[in-house]
Amino acid sequence: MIKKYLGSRWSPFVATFSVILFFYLKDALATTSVVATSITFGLPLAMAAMVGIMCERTGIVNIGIEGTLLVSSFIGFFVASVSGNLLVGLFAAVCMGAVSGLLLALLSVTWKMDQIIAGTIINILATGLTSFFYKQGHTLPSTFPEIDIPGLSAIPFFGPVLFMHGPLTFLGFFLILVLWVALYFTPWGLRSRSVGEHPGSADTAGVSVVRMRYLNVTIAGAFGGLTGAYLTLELVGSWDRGFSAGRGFTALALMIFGRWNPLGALAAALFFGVAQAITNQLMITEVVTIPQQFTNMLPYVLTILILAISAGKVRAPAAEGQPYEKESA
Amino acid sequence: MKYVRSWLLPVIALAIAFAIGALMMKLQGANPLKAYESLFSSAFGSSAGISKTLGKATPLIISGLAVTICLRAGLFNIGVQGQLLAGALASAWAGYAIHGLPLFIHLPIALFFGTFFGALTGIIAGALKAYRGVHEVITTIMLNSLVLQLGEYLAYGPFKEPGQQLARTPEVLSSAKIPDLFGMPVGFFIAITLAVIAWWIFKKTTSGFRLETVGRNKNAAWYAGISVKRSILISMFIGGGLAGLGGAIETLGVVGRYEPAFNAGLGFDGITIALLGRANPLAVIPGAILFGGMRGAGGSMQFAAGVSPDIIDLILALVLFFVTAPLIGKWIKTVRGNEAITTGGWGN
Amino acid sequence: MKTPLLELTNITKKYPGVIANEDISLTVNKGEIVALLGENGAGKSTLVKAVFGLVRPDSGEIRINGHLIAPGDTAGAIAHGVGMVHQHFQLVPVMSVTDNIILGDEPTRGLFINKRAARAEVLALSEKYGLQVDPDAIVENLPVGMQQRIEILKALRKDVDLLILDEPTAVLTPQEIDELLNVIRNLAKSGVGVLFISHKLREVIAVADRIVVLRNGKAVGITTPKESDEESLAHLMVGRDVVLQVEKGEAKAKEVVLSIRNLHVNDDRKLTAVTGFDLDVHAGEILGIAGVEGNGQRELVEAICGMRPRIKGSVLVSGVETPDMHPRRVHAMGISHIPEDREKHGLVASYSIEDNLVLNQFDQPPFAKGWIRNAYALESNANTLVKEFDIRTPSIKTTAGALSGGNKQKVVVARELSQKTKVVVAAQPTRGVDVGSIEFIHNQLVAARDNGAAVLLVSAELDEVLSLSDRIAVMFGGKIVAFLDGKDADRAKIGRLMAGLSE
Amino acid sequence: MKKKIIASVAAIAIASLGFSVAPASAADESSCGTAAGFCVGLVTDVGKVDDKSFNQSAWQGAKTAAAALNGFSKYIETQDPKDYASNIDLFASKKYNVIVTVGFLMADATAIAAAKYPDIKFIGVDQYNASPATNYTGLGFPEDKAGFIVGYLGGYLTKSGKTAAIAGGPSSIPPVRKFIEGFRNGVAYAAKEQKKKYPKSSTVYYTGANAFNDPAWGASTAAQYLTQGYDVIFAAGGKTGNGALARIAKKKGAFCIGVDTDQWATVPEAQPCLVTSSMKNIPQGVQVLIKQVKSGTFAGGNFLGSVGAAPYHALAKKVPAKVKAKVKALTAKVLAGTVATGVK
Repeated sequence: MIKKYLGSRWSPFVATFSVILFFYLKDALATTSVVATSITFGLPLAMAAMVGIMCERTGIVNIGIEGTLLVSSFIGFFVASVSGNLLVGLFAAVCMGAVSGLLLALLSVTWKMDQIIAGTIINILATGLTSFFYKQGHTLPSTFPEIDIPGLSAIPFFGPVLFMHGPLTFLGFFLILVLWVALYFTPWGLRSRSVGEHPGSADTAGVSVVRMRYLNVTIAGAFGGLTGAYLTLELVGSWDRGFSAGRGFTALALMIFGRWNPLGALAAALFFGVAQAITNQLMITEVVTIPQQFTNMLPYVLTILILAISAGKVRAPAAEGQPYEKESA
Repeated sequence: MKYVRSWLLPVIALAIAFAIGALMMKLQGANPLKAYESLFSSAFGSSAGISKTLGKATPLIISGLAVTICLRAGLFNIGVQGQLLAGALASAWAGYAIHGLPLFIHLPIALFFGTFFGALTGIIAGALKAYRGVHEVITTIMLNSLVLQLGEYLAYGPFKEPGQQLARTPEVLSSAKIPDLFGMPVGFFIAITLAVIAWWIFKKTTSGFRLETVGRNKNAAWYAGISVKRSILISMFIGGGLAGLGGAIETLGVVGRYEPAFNAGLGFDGITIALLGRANPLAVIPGAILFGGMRGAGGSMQFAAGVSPDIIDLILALVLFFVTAPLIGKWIKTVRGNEAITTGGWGN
Repeated sequence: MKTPLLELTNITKKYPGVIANEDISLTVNKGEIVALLGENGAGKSTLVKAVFGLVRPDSGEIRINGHLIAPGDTAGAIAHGVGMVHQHFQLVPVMSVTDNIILGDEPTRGLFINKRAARAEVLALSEKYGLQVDPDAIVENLPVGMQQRIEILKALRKDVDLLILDEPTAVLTPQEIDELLNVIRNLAKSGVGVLFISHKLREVIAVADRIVVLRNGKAVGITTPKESDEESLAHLMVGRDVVLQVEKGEAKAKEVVLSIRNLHVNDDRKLTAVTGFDLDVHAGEILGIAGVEGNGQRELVEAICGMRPRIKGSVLVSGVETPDMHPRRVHAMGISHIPEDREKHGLVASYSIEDNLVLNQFDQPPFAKGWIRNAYALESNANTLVKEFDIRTPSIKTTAGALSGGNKQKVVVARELSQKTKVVVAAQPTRGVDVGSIEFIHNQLVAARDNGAAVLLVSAELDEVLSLSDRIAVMFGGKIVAFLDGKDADRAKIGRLMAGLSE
Repeated sequence: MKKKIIASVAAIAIASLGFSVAPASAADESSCGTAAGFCVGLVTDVGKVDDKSFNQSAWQGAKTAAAALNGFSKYIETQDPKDYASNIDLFASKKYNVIVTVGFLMADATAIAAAKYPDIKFIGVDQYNASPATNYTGLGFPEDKAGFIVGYLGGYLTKSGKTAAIAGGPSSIPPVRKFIEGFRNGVAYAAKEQKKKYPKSSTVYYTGANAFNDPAWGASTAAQYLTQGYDVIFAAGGKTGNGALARIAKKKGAFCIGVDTDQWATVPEAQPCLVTSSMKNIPQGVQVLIKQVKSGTFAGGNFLGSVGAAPYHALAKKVPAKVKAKVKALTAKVLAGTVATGVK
């Protein structure tokens, strides 16, 4: 049993850590930097994937993550720059994300629209609105500063990797863990999953499917808003058209890659982050000179290969994509 | 009566979307009437305008079809963009690298190259789905990026135009260029023909029935002796092939070479159009013409009324919203019976 | 007068084109077992779902212990002490037994589910009612009988005053049914009111204090077991005299058509489900397979029809081996198959009746000429079959999903039996089908036999097997434990065999 | 001094820039085609006119020139590269005197239009006119020189010896490559002068689907450099580069260098680190060419615009006076061509 567990799940981690150790001994600075940067690259993807997971676990397909990121980062940036207060901007971004989630819930739960179409509407509406209303000349008063946790951040390797980030990075990681715990160890999680797997069973147990779906899709939207806020208010510090640059779609793939499990998706996102950071590092050091396009292909090729080899049926929540008809037999 | 309602819905949806768009323009201090007038007169008001609209609609029809066919077979092909790029690149190569052939041989060969490589890109995702159970949404998203990178590499490396600094292939030979017919884009008629053929295949043939049965009930299809795996392979092959052909037509008929920026976004518009047409191959045509016309006339609108072309995205989103949301449908009491369910979860 | 536990007044529920419930009033008192009797489609399920808040009645009042319950308020019904065991199990397949039982009212410690307490609670519950379950098992891996127990435990957990059981006995062995009836009686003794739905007359007479008969959405009679017998209840149920015994002539069994040799098949969990037996079915006979569900019948049928890999052994039609894992080619060799799950395998719900009627021969002449489908042939085929098989539908273009269960099944039966066939494999052919359609389908199976087909009938309904079969094979634990002659088969004996007891 | 003027003009222009309605200047469009009228039309590359990059600079130049000449100016934002020709046609149909096309991708379309409309003058920003047309001038810039100058400055500013460039697009785009390689050689030149052995300046190119358009990628990549001790980073490439600049600004002690325009004005977030920008004076080049049209000296062919380093602004105090002097001296030499950049 333990052996099987090790063989199937933990071996990638063991392998990852041995590789990191090997390179750390060779070049501590660069290795630390690559691992730390892979968190920078991976975290927004992981957070965006959580939006998908929360929705899909209750049976709502959300391909509008990209739109949510775009519109909430836009609002977050503008409110923060107009009000001159980052926290107000953060709050606005989270609210905007929640509103976009609410819209998705309205379209797909109440109106029972095709959920892929609903998500597409959110995406192109977000693109059109943000692009149309964008106005140049606003700047943020500041960005969320990096917090170096005293003491811990001085530890070699682990300090820079784990304890030197902005507040939203810590918050993001924390919330991903919270989501994982909540999903598997709380009544809310049990109910959410049952709504996504077999809404009838939840309904007959007195759990309102509609309320659960509204709640979760809205919270997911708010989480998307936080992701947007992270991108603009902490990571970059500015906003521009097309700001989210496809992260919402990649997140969708990561969600499936991570098998709808928050930790799985986090691992998948960090894997993407590592691949991106390594691609950069190869260019930075110029030790190996292969055409940059090939190093850029790396994460995509690896993802496809890993999925093809590990295969097994990835099982989506069973009731996903279907509106719940309370009165059907 | 039912017939009347079937066109009434999109018309009302358009009207509402335009009204909201007008409001937005007013907010920006522009003149919506002037904007719309220029939008329509430049998209449909002259033969040159119509030609441009149809030219823009051509790749959209084809990529919309590529999505539609896969949707019918129960697959969500987000990879049209990558398949289209593969087709564009392959046809460009065939168009400039093969010499000494007359038009009627060279052009079909170049088109075939595009179709084939598009299909190849599609079938990779199909095979991974059929044999390894890897979800097509992941693989097609990954393949989109992969093809883009590969194209960038080839267009800046082995396929680069000699002496050129940009990443682009040489221009295709005139023997591989799609000629114009009476000032109208020939590609458009190919696209229409393809849409009609696709419609006819689903309506009338056993092959269409096979694919559709798999899309609607995989288990019943298996019970009825339809190979689900083969259907997945076939639909991704055809979807990819169509997308590749679309890329080839753009390359050989419009752009004249492979240059990555010239094909941006076509595949993603195809998804929207396919959804707007609710996976009906014929309904892709008006959707694509609407998109093509509005996108093509954006410049004129800005020229005449000073309205940012971004408003067009907004209006198109609203059209999609009002066509698909059950708001107007309820209001005019359209009964939508027997409608193809376009998508489901990732699980099937 | 004391307030009744449940009081329904003038409940009416209409669906487009159908009146499910019309003006139904009834009461259930504490400690009373009320049976709702009626054929499928009579409106029994709709009525109890209305009580439980899963269906919103158009008019009428529901009072529990005198409290008015708002329409569609499941949580309210639960809060007032209503528990329900559903006909279609409302269990989350991928979750554990414990998770399923505690869903909706989880024991917590702080913010978290107290898994230990939950598990203990399930064990205690299981002990209390004598319904053994494994709290850690994943539901989808359990046999249906076990899933039924979970459903009942789920309902009983909440200290219910009123327990609703919607067709709870459909998947149980006679012995299990007897046990269940005992549980019900004990519950009633402890003061719980029970509303019990069934279309099985014997059970109703055995357990009910009062019997309410529904027909076409109306309550057509209220009686007690003492005042009635099977004949009179059946008459009330169907509104006419029903022939409970299928009329059929003597079987004229001829040569062996279907033979199964040393067949081994695995189930979905890759565990052995069919363990190597031989079986012959002759032309002109109906061989019925009796057995509790989950004893390998489904795997057997699927292996015969080419839908499940055969680990070992072979299936022969007239001495020719049939291919493995190729339902269509098996079909072409003359095996018609009425699948157990018609929604999953038998039909494409969003297709028209016309298309469903040719689902496995759509590319054969006359339905297709080469590549092109022949609309005219499709239509005339559909028109003929709709008439011949009495499929009640507004049009042949109607989607199959819009039909009632009985008519859906008739579409499948029509498709399978209208083709030239040597063997008919009928799996649960009348499950979820109304009495009128059951009779019709039974007659069709007998007619197929009389036309010289070998019929293999698999059914969990012992009555069905008994009334139709010329020979009966009892299946237990993946093996055939006995062959019996259809005429003088004894219920009790078969029941013991089905339960794995020796005679 | 001149640079300062340009910078302040830039700031004012940006402040007054409308975002969706093309503003009309004193004259109006009806005068186009008449003897009295002077109309300047501008077709942007794919993207918006307020892109804080070359579209914006070119429009600023066109607008300023038209206003100075009492003419009229207007722009169209291209949505799809296939619309280049038809957007040019729109201006041509109204008989505009000058049409400015922005971006190297539009070179083909501009050359074709120049042949089609011999009476209209075309200015192609970032383009090379290989045709014999006399009504089409390609406005090119020696980006390698601009890169070399700021690289030289970087070579003196770095303490760790680690300098880097983040390119918002692939190396297949000529201006990007020239900026980057110029920068690299400039750093090396400074190192040689100081007799120090720096590692070769490092570069990361972006080649995703969102070239020039992924600020978050730019920011993350900047973070990767910063954690490895790189202290002078040149961010060259649209919004991607802007993202990198904004990120570097959060790191104490690190210098960042902008590109194209004086990004002190366009990316105010970057002000804490922005020591200079590697500038192409697009507005000035466009203005000069438009004035040539008005005065009748427009001759076609190619025009080499001016480049240089933007002012130090508030970071002037962080640059030692000696270094300032060296840079000033080198700038003159590079621009005059006496110091070769070594970029092909």
